[in-house]
Amino acid sequence: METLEQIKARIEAAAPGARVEIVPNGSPANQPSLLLDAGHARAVAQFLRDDPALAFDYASNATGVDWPGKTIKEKIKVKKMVEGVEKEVEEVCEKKTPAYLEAVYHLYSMARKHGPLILRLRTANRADQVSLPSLTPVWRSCEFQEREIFDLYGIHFEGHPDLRRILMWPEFKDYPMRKDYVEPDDYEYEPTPHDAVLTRAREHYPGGTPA
Amino acid sequence: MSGLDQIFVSLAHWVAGWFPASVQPLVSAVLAIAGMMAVFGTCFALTTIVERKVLARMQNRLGPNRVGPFGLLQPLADGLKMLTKEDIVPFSADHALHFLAPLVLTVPVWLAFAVLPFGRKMSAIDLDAGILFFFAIGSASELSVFMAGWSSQNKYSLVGAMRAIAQMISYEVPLVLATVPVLMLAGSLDLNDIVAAQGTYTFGGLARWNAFTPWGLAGLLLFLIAATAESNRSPFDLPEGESEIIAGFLTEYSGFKYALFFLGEYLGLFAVTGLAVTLFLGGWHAPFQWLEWVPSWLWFAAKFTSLIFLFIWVRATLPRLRLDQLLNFAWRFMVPLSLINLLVAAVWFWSSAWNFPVAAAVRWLLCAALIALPYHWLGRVLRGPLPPPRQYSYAE
Amino acid sequence: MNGLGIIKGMIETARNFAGSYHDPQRLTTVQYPEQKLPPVENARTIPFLVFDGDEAMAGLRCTACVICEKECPPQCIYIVKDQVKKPDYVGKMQMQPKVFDIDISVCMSCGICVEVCPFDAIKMDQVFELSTGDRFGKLLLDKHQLAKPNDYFVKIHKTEAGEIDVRREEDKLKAEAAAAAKAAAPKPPATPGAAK
Amino acid sequence: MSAGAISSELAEPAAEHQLLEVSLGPQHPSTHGVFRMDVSLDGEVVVKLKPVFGYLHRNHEKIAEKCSYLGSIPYTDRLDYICSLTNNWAYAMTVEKLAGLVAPERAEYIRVMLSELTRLINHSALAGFLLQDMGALGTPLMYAFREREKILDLFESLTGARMMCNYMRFGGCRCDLPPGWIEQTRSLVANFPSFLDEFEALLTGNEILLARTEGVGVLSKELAVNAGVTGPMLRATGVNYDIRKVDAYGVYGRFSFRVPLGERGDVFDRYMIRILEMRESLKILEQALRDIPAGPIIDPKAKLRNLRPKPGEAYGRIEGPKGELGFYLISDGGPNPYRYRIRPPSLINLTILEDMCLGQTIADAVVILGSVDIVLGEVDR
Repeated sequence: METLEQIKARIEAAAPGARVEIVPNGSPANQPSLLLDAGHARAVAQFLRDDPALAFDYASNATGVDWPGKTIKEKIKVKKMVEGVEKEVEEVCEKKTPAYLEAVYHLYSMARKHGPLILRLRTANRADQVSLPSLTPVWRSCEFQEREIFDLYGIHFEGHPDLRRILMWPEFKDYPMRKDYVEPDDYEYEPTPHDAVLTRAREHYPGGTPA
Repeated sequence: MSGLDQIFVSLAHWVAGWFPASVQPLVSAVLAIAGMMAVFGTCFALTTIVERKVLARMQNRLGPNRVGPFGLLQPLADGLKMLTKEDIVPFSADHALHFLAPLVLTVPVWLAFAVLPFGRKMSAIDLDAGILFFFAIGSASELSVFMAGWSSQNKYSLVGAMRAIAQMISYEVPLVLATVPVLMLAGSLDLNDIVAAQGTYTFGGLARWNAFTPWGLAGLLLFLIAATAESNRSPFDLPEGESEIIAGFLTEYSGFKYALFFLGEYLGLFAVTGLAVTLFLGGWHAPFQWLEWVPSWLWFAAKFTSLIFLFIWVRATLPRLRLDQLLNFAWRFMVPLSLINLLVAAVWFWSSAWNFPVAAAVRWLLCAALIALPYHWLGRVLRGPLPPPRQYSYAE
Repeated sequence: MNGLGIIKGMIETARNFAGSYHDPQRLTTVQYPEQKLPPVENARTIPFLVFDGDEAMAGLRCTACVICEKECPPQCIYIVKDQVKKPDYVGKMQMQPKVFDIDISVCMSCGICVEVCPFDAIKMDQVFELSTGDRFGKLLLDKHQLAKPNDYFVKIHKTEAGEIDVRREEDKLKAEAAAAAKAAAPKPPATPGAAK
Repeated sequence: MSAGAISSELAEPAAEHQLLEVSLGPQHPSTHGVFRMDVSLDGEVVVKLKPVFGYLHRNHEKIAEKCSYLGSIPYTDRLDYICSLTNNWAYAMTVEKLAGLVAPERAEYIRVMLSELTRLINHSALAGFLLQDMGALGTPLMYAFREREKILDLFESLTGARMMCNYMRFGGCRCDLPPGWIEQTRSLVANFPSFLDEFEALLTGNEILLARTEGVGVLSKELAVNAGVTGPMLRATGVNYDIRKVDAYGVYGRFSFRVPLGERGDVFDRYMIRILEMRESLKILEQALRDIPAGPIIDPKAKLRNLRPKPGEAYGRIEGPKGELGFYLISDGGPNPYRYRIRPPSLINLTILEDMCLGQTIADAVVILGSVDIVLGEVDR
């Protein structure tokens, strides 16, 4: 399998205007991934599958990941006029990392039998613009997995043949796998409440748990 | 010899003797009915436990052995359980039909036992058209199955009932056609005459049962296959195919109605097995001449239990057929084969003059070939063109 | 459809039918309440607390370090520390649990508490008849119900218990030797600047 | 009398309102767990089939995000609860990739042996369940379970539990083989082929079985690859893709074994491929038992308790009995994984259930579902 850079170059050649970035991977598993822009994702996927040299005909895994923005406190040197004297002052300023939802695809080639090529698609933000192009028309194996990402994360996949909830019941409103999901307080009587459960038990049964 | 053999007949006469002459026929009829219901009632109870134990032994487990010694009181326990179980009737069900279905199944099946000869001079009614009576009664079970399926207002029951109707009707034809050669050669519809026709012994002392003739053997196999289909047993238990349509027409039945359905099904099996013994295995005759001293009803019981064991054995082994395969098997294989069996019986009757040893062997082989070739050819036609044999390649 | 395959299958079931009467390989049923399978040494059902000596609460090895409570995946262990300290087998003063509950209706017998316990205080039992009449309460075992003597632990897990006992003996001997050496050696003269 | 002929005969186009809407499951004897299929029947022939999941969904992935790396291992037993050891191995391997740990030789051999024993359990149990769906009342299933019991006893004597083994750790295994375990395994492997011969004698030649499975649920090569079908189902269509050969993970590279490939990809091929794969697994077991080295069974550097791998991600996959079982872990340096994703082979193999069942009768749909080999613990997570 060619290195990621060669693949990146060939993708940009094949799909003009597609912005492709290489996202490094810190763990010793050295599996860096390719970040695609949502617009050309379907065209790039089509190319990856149909190109005889690459032949990624098998999308093994489609995963949703939730990246809520983090506020990072950074110390940066800044020149500031302090009592008329030009001085270097360290200043703490908060920088918010961009918040987005992400769909990660692991592609393999059954014909060439070569290793994982990881694609990442990111939504604009976590609130309203949460739509991505669906890759099910290219690889049928993403059908149920994209439905699960929609069900648990809320990424809306356009072009998906049958986008509805797969694991939760249809009337369920929220997206349970997001980091800011609040479990409903569906506390039922537990026979042996103790520790954290004990506190919730007291809220629900101030008069002491029924025997 | 006739003391032990006629023990039940003399017992009945002795008890009937207590009553005035005018009412004696009624009393002997009641005695016959009571005897049959007692014998076949306990036989039903025993068969449920024996079936579970034999099935278990074939699957390397023990089978029920907790209730009573060796589990013999298990049928009692099942009966009590069925009695105490709540009898749930779906709200949208057609209550009258739902209630009547088990009765329509079990009542006619008891009647079928009236004509079967259990021993020498031991058949309840000596009808000269015994077989006709038997098959007329036997076809009532289809009605009850469809009543049960339709009245339960349940999709699975409906599918099960439709399957049951298709299966039972299409297997009634080979069942009857398989008995026609026996009637032809015995020359009468009366079961006692048929048993008597098989009473004589060949030079070697071997009884002249129909099953020892080629057409008789083929007839017996056809009869047994059709009988399994008639009584909804294993390879043909589509009407209550558990793994597909839950319990078919039995889905909405619980409590004693469910037990009644089981009773009806088993009694149907006993009746058809009794008929198979009478037609092909020489009724209550002994297999060898020097074994004539054994009481006749004991021979009937022995053949009867061996056939029941065969049914259980088949149930333990074979998976279920699909509905269209079932019907194709009946119409494209069983019916033509039973018609050819008629031809073979005719050839057997025409060549009955060849009775010195060599000619008898030639006669036997001729008829056997006459039935084996169509069997093989029809089998090939039924399966359609043989798919190329499957070979599995191995990748390193 | 020539029926030979079916006949071959029938012969197979017949062989099993006959075999199940004489071939021990074929009939493997163990009739449970009367016959019981011999317990396997590594088997594990629910945890129990080990105590040395004969008096349960005094000999408890547990020092209420709550590592098992943190590591337990279904969070079914509940510990309240008791400020009263007591010496452990090497004489070091250790805390002890005032309350040590395990909710065996939640425990999934995974054995992680045994792995992470640094004091060999909690081990996996082999009792599996745990059903109780009362659904509530009886399934929360407190430390009195959980505590079992060390020789019970030796009985069910022979090899593991053996190694642990050997190790504890060595530690005890080392500790006594160290204590004896410290007591025997004259108190060193107050070296100047000792309180560095 | 192939299946094609059936559909043309029976399936005259029925008006929409005449279709019989039946929901097979979640309470159904042959859906292998709480799984529902909304089937609309025209007589006996399936016209529309929509699988419905979620009855066993407990959001295993959210629990794992709150649990430490060590704490998730017992939960992986509950994924595909028939093959708990292969689940453990897939998770442990992915964490090793994430944290850069290496398991010692002996541990790798033990892992290969246990996963091949698990494959034997899964394939024999599946053949039994498949025949149960076809109506053979429990006889093949009981023979398969008789053999499975022997293997479960081996697991109990090694890991402590029959099904919920919780045995593998990142960097090796939890405890070493008890004395006499290898001899027991060797005798089991020696007389396992006699069970397979008995099984094949009972079933493979059986005309009714051939009639019920030949030409039923045919799956084409291209559709299988595109739909991400993996495992015996894929190899039954003839695609040569076995992750033990492709990735050669663990020490599989040292064993010589072959990968059986089917031809037509119908239910009979899937049944037959699993039987042949069992014979290959026995070969691997013999070789592993012959040259298992002595030595430590866990990497001393592996910290059990608060393992904090460097921020990054890793995707590890193994050839589970049901297909490619993958784990995708993202770590942000904390003790709990930031994202913990499982690639469930059972769920993805169900993508083409409807394509296989259209035009077949309801009895076939049940048999096709049986041949797909799903376990709802893994489908619903």
